[in-house]
Amino acid sequence: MSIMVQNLSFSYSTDRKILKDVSLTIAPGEFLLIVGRNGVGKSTFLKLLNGIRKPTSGKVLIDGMDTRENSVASLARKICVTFQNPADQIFAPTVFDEVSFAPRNLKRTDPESIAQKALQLCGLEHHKTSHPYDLPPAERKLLTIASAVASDATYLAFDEPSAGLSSIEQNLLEHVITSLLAEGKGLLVVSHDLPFFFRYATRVVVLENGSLSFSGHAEELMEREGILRRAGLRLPPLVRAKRIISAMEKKREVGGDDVVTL
Amino acid sequence: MAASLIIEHLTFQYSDGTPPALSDFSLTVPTPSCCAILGPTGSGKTTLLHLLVGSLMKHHPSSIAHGSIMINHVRYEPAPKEVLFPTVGLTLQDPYVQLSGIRETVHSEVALTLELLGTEPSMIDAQVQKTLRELGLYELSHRRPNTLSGGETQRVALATVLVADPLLLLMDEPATALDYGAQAQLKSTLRHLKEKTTLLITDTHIDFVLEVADRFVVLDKGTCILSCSKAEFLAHLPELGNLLPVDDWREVLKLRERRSPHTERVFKALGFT
Amino acid sequence: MSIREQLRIETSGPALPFLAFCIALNIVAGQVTAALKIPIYLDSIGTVMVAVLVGPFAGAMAGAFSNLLASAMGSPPMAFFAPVSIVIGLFTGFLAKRGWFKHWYLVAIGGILQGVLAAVCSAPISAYLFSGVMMAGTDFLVMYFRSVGNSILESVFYQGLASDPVDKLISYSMVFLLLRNLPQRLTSRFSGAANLPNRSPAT
Amino acid sequence: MTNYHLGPKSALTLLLTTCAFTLPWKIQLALLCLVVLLPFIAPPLRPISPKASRTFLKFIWFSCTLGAVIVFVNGLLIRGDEITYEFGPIVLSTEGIVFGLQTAPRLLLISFSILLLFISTPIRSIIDRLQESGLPRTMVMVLLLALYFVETLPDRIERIFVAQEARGAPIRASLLSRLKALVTILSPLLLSSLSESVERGTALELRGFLVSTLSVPPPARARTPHIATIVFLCVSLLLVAYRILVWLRP
Repeated sequence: MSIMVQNLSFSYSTDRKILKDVSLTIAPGEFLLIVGRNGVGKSTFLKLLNGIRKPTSGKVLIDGMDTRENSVASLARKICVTFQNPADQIFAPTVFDEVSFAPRNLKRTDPESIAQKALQLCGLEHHKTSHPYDLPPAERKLLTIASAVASDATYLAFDEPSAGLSSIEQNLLEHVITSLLAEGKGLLVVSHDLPFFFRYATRVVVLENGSLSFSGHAEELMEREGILRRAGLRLPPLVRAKRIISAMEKKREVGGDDVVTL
Repeated sequence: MAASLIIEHLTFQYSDGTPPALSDFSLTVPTPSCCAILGPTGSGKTTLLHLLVGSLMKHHPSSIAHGSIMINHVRYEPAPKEVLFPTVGLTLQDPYVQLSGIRETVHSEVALTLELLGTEPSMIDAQVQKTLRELGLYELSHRRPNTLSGGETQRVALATVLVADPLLLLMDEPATALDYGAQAQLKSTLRHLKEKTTLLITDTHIDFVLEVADRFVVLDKGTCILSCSKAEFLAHLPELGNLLPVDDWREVLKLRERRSPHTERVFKALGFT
Repeated sequence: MSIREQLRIETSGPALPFLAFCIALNIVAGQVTAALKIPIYLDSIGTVMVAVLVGPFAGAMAGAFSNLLASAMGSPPMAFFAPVSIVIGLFTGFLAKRGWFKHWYLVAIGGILQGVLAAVCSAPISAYLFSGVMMAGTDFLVMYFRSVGNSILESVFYQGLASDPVDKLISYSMVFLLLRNLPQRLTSRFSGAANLPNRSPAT
Repeated sequence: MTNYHLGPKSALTLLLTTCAFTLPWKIQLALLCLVVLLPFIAPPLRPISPKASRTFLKFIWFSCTLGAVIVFVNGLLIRGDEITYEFGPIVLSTEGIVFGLQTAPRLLLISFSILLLFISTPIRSIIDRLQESGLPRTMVMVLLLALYFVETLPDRIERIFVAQEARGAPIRASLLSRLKALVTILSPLLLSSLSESVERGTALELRGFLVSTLSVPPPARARTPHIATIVFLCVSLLLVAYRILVWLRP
């Protein structure tokens, strides 16, 4: 039971390959963080996972279901992908209708209570009957996360879920992530927000020129400055502070002057 | 130092019966300087900016407001009722809508502002070029606006307002849509800018404004809970955990308390001064 | 109030970008229905929307500009039907002002009336300029009416009567479905906000 | 600004339209053949982009079919005494064919005259010229913004399709489900556009846009008309005059 990506390659046209020979697996209960520069193919990768795009070569297996042989609708029961812009999906006249859209479509038993639980988890219960566009943008973002949770899929994939959230919603997102992981869901997150997500990620992969230039633990990634810079990532302030201090101490030991730049 | 913006006991409530979006808010911003307005979603940051620029009272004439705002020695009670551009400029949170979409090049997009203001056509070109140079956008002059990256769009959006030379520049969450590299570029632009203009920047995070602003205001549900200098703000940082994402910074401040021999220099490198 | 003044009011603030959006929607709506493989065109959905939410003159403007732009973008005959679109915009706008977009049954009747009106307006254009041939499925209907002995104008008109009310009924219903539940925050700055059904208060 | 010979070209469009209503169909047919060749031989009428030339070629193909259908349908449906062609149930009358031949070239000539203008001129320069000749600025802005949306909406629609399909929207199911899915596609499009319109309206206002100050069009630039413009206009006038004379003296 896992997502298996085997030697996946993809291109929209023959002249430029978006993804080249990518392989990885994600099991339920894991949190995979996918990072990389803009336009490197992270969103395309998500579309390949739920079968909206089909691999040029290689394959993607979701709990054994080949994305080339199964419809998007049947794959959606296993993996729910949520894209970056809430405006691309919000359509319903109430928050509750919006969240119960996925469980209804996916023919879940008792979609209402699933939607209710998702709203509770995301702290949107008091907005149940509001129009989604009466919510501030940050809460609308949270609403798309609730919609994904309500799909009750085994794997949930998000594109930049923390973008535009203030601390209140970030705390809620934190709570959502830990609850989902405890429930045994598999999470895939595409994001630039290393300072926020590195605490939860069980594994981080870096996409560079269509292939994985790094795969491992976040702590390891933070040691690889070249990769970080090329992926346009920023270190959490604490890590940066510690770095600066240790660099200064090292210079002091060798007796150099203590001008340090980072 | 002259103050170009003085807000006194400002209270604002929409007519739909929701609690006041701002209550008894006072603020004095010297010119030139940069003031950060921080707080979570719904704390009244955007309301404040739209009140200052005049669009809020214009479109919600039945709302309830008290207090006064003084901009460039003109007093408004309680707030301006017409858009004060070009005295006050405001950039919206989404830079993509700030650009009109009707112009083919960055240069003519920026020029549109002056055309709308009725500037003498012979003056427009030079003024646009000057603004683009100042913001380091000159190379983009002939690019199509909808081919720009997020960071470039944000800076062009800034240019479309700045070209009219506002006395007071308001920016609504300019860093939200940007990745780290673009934020760094915008930061350096704003550091130059605050030497000659009065800037008000809102944000929900502190990382971006920490390196730019001199004065910090924290709002919570329309109430000002902190209004102070950078040093004081840093001292109060640990208490703001439920309003701003400061966990990491709290740890950093703990490091500072250990008083290692180089902490001060470390903090300078991190953006504290 | 003069038409010019009315137009000035109707194109202020958010109405201007919305008008532009609706013109574009008229042109691209066909792509949506084609992608969904639904055999309807919805090529006046934007005109209807803007007429309801902004006003009759804005609706007329949206109609005229949509046809002219479509004509410029590779289907020249569209320009000749600009008058029909103008009538659609005006008529819908006036219906909406009289509260016809508040109840579904009035919307249904309005759609059918609109269809008849559109058939009346487009018949002469279609008959005299195109002799009834539009290169669409409806041509067979025109051919049928002509083969049973009607003149071109009559045949085109009967064909219009047979297909336009259905077409406009669908457009009207679709717009009603879309506009019915908009939050006040989004509509309050449009002059046609009062034309919409009152959103049931949150329970 | 690049000179796109807008004056002469619009005069040509007018001239060809006049021809379509004044000249006999045989001359119109000959003109039509010439008009189809024009973009290949006259530099000012060359398509401005590969897309424009594709549009043109596509329309040539379309108009051949359209012309043939008009002639055939009229031949079939107009009952006449003379029969040109008979094959089983298909009976084409001469009167019908002649009527078709009179209609088709007229329609095609007008269509091509419009198309010629649009494939050889960027639409933005046409709008610029409209502004110079007094179209209110708000209308110019509406037109330009509409063009921008025509360019950007397909992308947005594509993103909505992808997002809704990922949530299991029935976009490939039965006709009834697809009709329901239409609402789930159009609704996000409308909602986001409404909210964007409010934002864009505010943004324009914040940049000094006031409709009241803009209803006055900018002063028109004085231009000396191109010699071709004058020629085309004179010929059109002559044709109209000739037609009226013929009409007065039956």
